[in-house]
Amino acid sequence: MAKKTNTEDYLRMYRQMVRIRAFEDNANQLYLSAKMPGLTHMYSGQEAVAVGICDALEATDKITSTHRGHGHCVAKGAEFKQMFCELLGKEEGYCRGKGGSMHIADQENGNLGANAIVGGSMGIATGAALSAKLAKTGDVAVCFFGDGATAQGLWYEVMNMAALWHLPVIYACENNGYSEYTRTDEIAAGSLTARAEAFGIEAHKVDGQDVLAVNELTERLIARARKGEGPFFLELATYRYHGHHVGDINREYYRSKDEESEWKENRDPILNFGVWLTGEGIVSEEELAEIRAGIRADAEAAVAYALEAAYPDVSEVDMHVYAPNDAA
Amino acid sequence: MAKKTNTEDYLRMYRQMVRIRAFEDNANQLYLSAKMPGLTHMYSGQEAVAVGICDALEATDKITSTHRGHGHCVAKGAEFKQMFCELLGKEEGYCRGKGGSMHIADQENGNLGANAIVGGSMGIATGAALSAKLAKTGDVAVCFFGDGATAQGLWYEVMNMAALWHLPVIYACENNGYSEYTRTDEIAAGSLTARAEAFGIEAHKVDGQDVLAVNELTERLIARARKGEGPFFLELATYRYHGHHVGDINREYYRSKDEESEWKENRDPILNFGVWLTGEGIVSEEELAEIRAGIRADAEAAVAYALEAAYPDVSEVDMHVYAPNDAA
Amino acid sequence: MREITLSKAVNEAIAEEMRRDPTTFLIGEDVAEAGTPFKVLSGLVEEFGTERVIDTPIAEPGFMGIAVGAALTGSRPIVDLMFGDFIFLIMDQLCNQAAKACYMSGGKLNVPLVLRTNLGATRRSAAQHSQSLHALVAHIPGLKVALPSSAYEAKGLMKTAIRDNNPVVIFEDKLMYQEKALVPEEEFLIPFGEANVKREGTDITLIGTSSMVQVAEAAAEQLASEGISAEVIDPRTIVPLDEATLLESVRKTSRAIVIDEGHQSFGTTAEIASRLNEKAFYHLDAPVLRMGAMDVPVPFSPALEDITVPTAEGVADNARKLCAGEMIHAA
Amino acid sequence: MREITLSKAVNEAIAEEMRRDPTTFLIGEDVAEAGTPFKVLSGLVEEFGTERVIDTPIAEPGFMGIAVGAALTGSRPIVDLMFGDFIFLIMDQLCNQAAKACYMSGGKLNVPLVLRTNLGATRRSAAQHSQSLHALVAHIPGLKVALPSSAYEAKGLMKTAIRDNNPVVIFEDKLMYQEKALVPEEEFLIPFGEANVKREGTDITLIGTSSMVQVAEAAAEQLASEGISAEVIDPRTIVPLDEATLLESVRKTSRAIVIDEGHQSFGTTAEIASRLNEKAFYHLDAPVLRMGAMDVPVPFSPALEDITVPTAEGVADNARKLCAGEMIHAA
Ligand SMILES: Cc1ncc(C[n+]2csc(CCOP(=O)(O)OP(=O)(O)O)c2C)c(N)n1
Ligand SMILES: Cc1ncc(C[n+]2csc(CCOP(=O)(O)OP(=O)(O)O)c2C)c(N)n1
Ligand SMILES: [Mg+2]
Ligand SMILES: [Mg+2]
Repeated sequence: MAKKTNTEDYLRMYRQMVRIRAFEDNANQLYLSAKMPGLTHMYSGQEAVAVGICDALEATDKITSTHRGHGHCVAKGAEFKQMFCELLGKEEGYCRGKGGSMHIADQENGNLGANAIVGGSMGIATGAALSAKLAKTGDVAVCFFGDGATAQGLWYEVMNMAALWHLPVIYACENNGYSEYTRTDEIAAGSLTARAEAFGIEAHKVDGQDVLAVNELTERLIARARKGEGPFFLELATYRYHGHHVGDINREYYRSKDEESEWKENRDPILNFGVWLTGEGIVSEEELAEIRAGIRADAEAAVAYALEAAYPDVSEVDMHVYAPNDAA
Repeated sequence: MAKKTNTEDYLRMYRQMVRIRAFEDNANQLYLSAKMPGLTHMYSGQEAVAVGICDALEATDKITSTHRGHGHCVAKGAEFKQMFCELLGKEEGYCRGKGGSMHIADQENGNLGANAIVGGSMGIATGAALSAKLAKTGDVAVCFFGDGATAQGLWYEVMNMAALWHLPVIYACENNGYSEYTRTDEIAAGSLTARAEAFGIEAHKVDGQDVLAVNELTERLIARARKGEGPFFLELATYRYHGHHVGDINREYYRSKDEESEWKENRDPILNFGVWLTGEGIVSEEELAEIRAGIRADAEAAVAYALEAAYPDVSEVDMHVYAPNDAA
Repeated sequence: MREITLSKAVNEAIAEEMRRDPTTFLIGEDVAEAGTPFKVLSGLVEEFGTERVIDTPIAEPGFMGIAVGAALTGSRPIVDLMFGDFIFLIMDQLCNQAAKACYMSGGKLNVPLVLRTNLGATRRSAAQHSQSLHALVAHIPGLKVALPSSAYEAKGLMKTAIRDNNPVVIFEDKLMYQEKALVPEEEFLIPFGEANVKREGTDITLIGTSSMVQVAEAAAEQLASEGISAEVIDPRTIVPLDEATLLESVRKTSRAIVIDEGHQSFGTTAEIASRLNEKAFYHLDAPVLRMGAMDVPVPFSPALEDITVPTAEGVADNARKLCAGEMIHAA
Repeated sequence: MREITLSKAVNEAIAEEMRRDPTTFLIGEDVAEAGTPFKVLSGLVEEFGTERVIDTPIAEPGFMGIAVGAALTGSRPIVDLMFGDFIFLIMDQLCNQAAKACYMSGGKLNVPLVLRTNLGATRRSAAQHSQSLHALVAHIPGLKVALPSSAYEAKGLMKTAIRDNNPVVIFEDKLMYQEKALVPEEEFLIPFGEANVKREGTDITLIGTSSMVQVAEAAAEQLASEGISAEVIDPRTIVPLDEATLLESVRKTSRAIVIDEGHQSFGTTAEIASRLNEKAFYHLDAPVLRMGAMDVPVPFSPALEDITVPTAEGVADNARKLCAGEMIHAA
């Protein structure tokens, strides 16, 4: 693994990965105990991607997220309480309960929102990069999407423009091997990196389970993107531990238990990073265990809070259809 | 230039190119004399593409065409009379006057229609190839489109599927250097052939002014496509002599007269093929002149016929919205 | 007759038609082994193979375009669009291409294609997975639009759709997939453009589409217990629309409510109400009332979502007022 | 006041607002040097440079998505969509993304974006370049829809649209680009949701949108010479819709015709007629009549195209019948 400069950097990334895992375990539990409305898509297993990338970003940098978006949201700086409130449709949620899991947005931290249209945010991220370029803010935008989303034509349209206009955007494809119940090689011809390269876009493949590798590469590319050397494409090899969504329990018809345990046991981003941190003598396993316990407790407290929190008043139903205009 | 086996093959291609040119000159004249409703897009200059490709096809093979579609239509076997009638909105037109220049279809000769949505037929051609594969007809489909159309996301979506499913479709990109009033390099990043190759599709560049080169390459690829070795991509370098449409007269702000005369004088597909044919001793210039004169006369007769032909009866206005269903 | 779910009814209809006509095929995301996320198509790939039950990448415009091309060349594709909300992605292929090919070619081409998708809120799926967008499609000449309201309807309408020589869009109600109804074992088809009078009545006509047919029936039941006799009609297809049956009813009852799960403004209720007002005006004792979904994106929160859609209580309440001669809108 | 073309009016409105607000920019195909095929934007790139007048590849979903992202992050894009028919290509970005971002985020995000495009047939452009698709957009909550009917309206509505904090779709009438009207030199804006009573009358209300305002006015002129006094109203925006002004007129005249160039079925006329029927029912002497474009794809042939769109003669004819108490539909 590549090196960060100090312990706090390492621990921040470790903490954020654990926070994502803790969030998802609680969300899954809410579903299993029938306390959550609707379905949701777990990010567990992919934590090193969101954390490795978002740790390289400033709060004013923008990201766009997906249906599998809790990880991006946490990594970009969101709080458990407002996130659980949103998942439960409560007024204190990030979107006052109107968005739910698939539409969490946290614009104060630069998260322009999850999206329930696969690929739907590819233009949005590219447009955020255009804004940054026009206003000369120096911000970059990262567009997260899955391997399945590479089939959407929108991606090619916006890559073309991003390349022509040298926009500061990074297309980050989390290749977790599946889109829903289908293996990636059944729905993607040729090579994903070659698709970006065909537009003159520099493309990289990286191990999405290695948070330091992801982070180090992203930092380099972000710095270059800020100087106008973008856009870039990243293909991150990763894996989702749960089913496509929380209700996808019997999945042996499309992937084996062996494959799942191979990833969970040997390629877990949190476990492996912990081993590395202790191996390097940066932190002890006791300290890590304490971090994990603290975060678990936080998450449980946030869940308890959210379960008790109030729903929005019914009068909110027709609010926010339109943003107000300033008085003339 | 590569060789065909006999004189009739050569002359057929020569004739078809001349027929296209004659058609367009007359269509342009109809516009200039205010006898044609609406606008139209001239194919002149690009004849070797349509003819080189369509001469390699059987009548049951399918093509999809574009807003600049008269050339494809003639090359695939259409008659002047019904084409001019269509351009003038007459009942005897290929579409009973309902389609006009931008929607001419001639399904008896396998022309599934021009399309006024740039890129709009990319799925249609691919679907025709799927039909052929499912019904095991051995037919292939050729999708004609311009360089500008490569910006449409739809192309990448259907290329992916065509590649995954080995469909007998050929994507033929007529790169005439411009989309409307914009140079191709301003709107296309990277490389067009690389875009197809990224999906694992074999791609070729060919001189679109050389009818024999186009024809020879197409014949090879068509044969392979029929065997399930498709899809293929062809980028054909060519040039449109007229403006984007007949009304685009003052175009020096986007391309120079010098550039235009360079192509017209030195790279004209008909002139050059004529020179080659006579140079090889296949035919005399007198014979060629006779062919040209005969075709010009045919075209003028067809125009005269179409000008006199009847408009559809107003009762046709709400016919053909739906195809009839067989009695139950 | 046996009771089967709507899901099973659709599955049977497609299987029967695929057996009958070898040019039919299914195409869409996760339609084969997975049988769709709603499991509606389970088992079909086992019978018909992956050549005729075709899994696609997540490329809705692409596979819709491919289906249009296949339909133009001798195939009869059945396109599976996982959520009705994704129809926005394929509008060009559906409305500029499929809908117009027959007309633009002067009748020489035609596009025998079925697009099956769904509608309906109250599933806690939020704004991009809950819309009922049939009115958009109904506005475009060249398309037919079917809205099955039960397993029985779903089977009969699907079979008719597959045999139709034109592009037909069928919106199934996602909340109904597991609901059972009596469906004959023998083959049957339900013709397009023939409304179904679900319940006869004399005081007011309740016209409900899709999910709202049950709402209308529940309201009618409630009203009956109060001495108000409501006629309930399901138009089944909104293009073609069986105006005659609707008009006949309204001329008899002199009052009507149109109930639909699409947004009210510029929606299905507007068209149906307009036709009734235009053509039964002099028989009406009160304005035709529209009850569509609220004109808001569908909210996620259960506390908000449920109030965006018409309910039986709301319908009964309005019916009561109309029958009592009360004015519902300040006029 | 001077007379300028609609084309010039749009150009001025955009130039003024771009001068006023440096976060505005234009994006679309051939908007820069070419100034669009209709030459509406000529000269703007010279003043604002290629950074703010951005030529795109032919990728409508792509640049629409980019505009949505830019609007979410501090810019105020004006998107140029060359033909209204291409709206089918961008429906997902417009209706699933732009329209819903504010609501889905509980008001935290908003999308200040203008989509300028056009409508209108009778230009011999055939089925894919002639549609009037504003009703589709009006059905989706979160979008506003403006339909300017003259150069004056186009300028005032465009300026208001650019300052609005929400996605606004403006449909210009392509046939009107070269038509002149009096437009003040001084700055002015036309507020949304305020209908314009173009002509006062007492016998019948003619509500026309966009291209159909002139048709309604011509009909009114004709009717006046026959002693029938028609009021002509231009709603200007159909979302928001100025119901109050329309209702007031209809309560006065007791008769109305709604005229619009979109397809009649499931279109704009249905919504307006429904609201009038619902809320002015007891004042009406006759059903509100709808006159939309025929429910057919737009045919190319001049012999057919012209009869698909309402004409002044057709409107006058129907108005005469309504005023004479004749029934227009067999009822
Ligand atoms: C446009 C669109 N098509 C289909 C879907 C249904 N759907 C939701 S997630 C998903 C799979 C996405 O796969 P991928 O992009 O690899 O992301 P992952 O779920 O693996 O994180 C599909 C097909 C959707 N939400 N949007
Ligand atoms: C979807 C769509 N966008 C824009 C247009 C307007 N338009 C018509 S032709 C054209 C340029 C097409 O360029 P290219 O594909 O290179 O074909 P060429 O005209 O050079 O033959 C454009 C932008 C259209 N018809 N359809
Ligand atoms: Mg995936
Ligand atoms: Mg070109």
